[in-house]
Amino acid sequence: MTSPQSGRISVLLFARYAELLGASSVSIELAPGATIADVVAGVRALPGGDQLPDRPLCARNLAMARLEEVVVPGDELALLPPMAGG
Amino acid sequence: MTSPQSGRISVLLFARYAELLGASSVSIELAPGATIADVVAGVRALPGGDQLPDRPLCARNLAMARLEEVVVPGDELALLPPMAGG
Amino acid sequence: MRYLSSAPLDTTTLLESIRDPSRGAVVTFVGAVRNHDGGRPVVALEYSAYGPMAEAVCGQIIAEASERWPATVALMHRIGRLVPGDDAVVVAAAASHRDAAFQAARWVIDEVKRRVPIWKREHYADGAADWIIPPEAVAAE
Amino acid sequence: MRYLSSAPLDTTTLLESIRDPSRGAVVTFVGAVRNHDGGRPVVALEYSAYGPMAEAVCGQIIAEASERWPATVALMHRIGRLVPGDDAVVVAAAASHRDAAFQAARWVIDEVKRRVPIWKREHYADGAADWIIPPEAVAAE
Repeated sequence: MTSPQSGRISVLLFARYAELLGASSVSIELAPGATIADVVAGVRALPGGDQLPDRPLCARNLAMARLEEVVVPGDELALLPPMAGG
Repeated sequence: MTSPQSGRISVLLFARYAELLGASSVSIELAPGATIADVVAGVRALPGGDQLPDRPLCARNLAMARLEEVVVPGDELALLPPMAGG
Repeated sequence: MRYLSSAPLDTTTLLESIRDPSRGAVVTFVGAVRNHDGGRPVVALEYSAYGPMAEAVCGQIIAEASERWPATVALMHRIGRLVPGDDAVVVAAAASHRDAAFQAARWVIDEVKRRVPIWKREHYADGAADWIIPPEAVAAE
Repeated sequence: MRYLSSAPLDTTTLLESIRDPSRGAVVTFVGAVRNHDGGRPVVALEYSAYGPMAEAVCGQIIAEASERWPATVALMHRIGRLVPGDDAVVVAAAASHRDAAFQAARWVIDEVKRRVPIWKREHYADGAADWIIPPEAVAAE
């Protein structure tokens, strides 16, 4: 990790997605102006990531977010499998 | 009570109706072929009975009955104020 | 007496009677005595019933609910003098899915109010008392 | 944790938190672990959550329900390994009238299933296990 901390972002993974990537959190390089979709593409490029859907449910700062939204360093991003509570 | 027992019928009264008649049961003369409406008219002729509705809810043998039904000696008749359970 | 009770209603036992690991959805309705009626303070509610008919009609309602929905339904109605906060009626429905449990519970309490010969006299803080006539019944009478 | 619990759900305490003599109608929904899924024997269900977001979304759902209906709503969801018969979720709604209580309880459980980031892994009698994807979610994915 030679890039500054603000140039990377952690992405939380849960349930089946955590199992696919073998991790509950991954770190992704964040280019200036990158969208959530760009971050998802980064996660999908990791080993096991190709089994994630193209457009998974995403949360930013504890609320659902659209893939087109631009990511701000410090955001808490999470990829969410289909909700199955109850 | 000089008439045979089968010539009279007991009518059960509940809640406000029992209060109006001052009794939880009254005995009414039963003419052959009399309908429930005839029995109701008999109850309404008793002291306090004029405050009953013309067409109160009636039960015969634990089930709702229409006023036009003919009463059979031995039937259990009851006049029911509007239901207010729950 | 199976559906009417002069003792406080035991919701826990009622629920245990219908719960089963094969039925994952349980909906319970509890109707309790309110401390007011349209703003007028209520101190007690006195329930009376045409007992044998009330038992018969409750049994019919349970049987009809079982025909309409894949649900197991239980029902208890309290009789006697109750004070605000006391449970007057409990309906519980258990089913494999929540749709059936919600629909059956709602239908049963509606039918209980409409069909079971139970009456109540409301006692107010000022000493007065009135027989309660539900709005639907006023329209019908 | 306010809405999620790793300990068994205490429905009695939850109900006490919303019951009040001014609210006469209380509707409770309990979702329990079933011992089968479409006929296949289930031995356990393992619930996990995105905790902070799940807490936030549950709070939003409760707040939205309070805006939509004159009802007080409470909610608890269990997390961890559950066996058939264990309660996984409890929703309770108290209102002056049963319409609001039924509608609020039904809406809240529907929204919980739709919006709260909770997942479950089903363990079968034969040793296999699957992540559960609700039918609605399959269609959306």
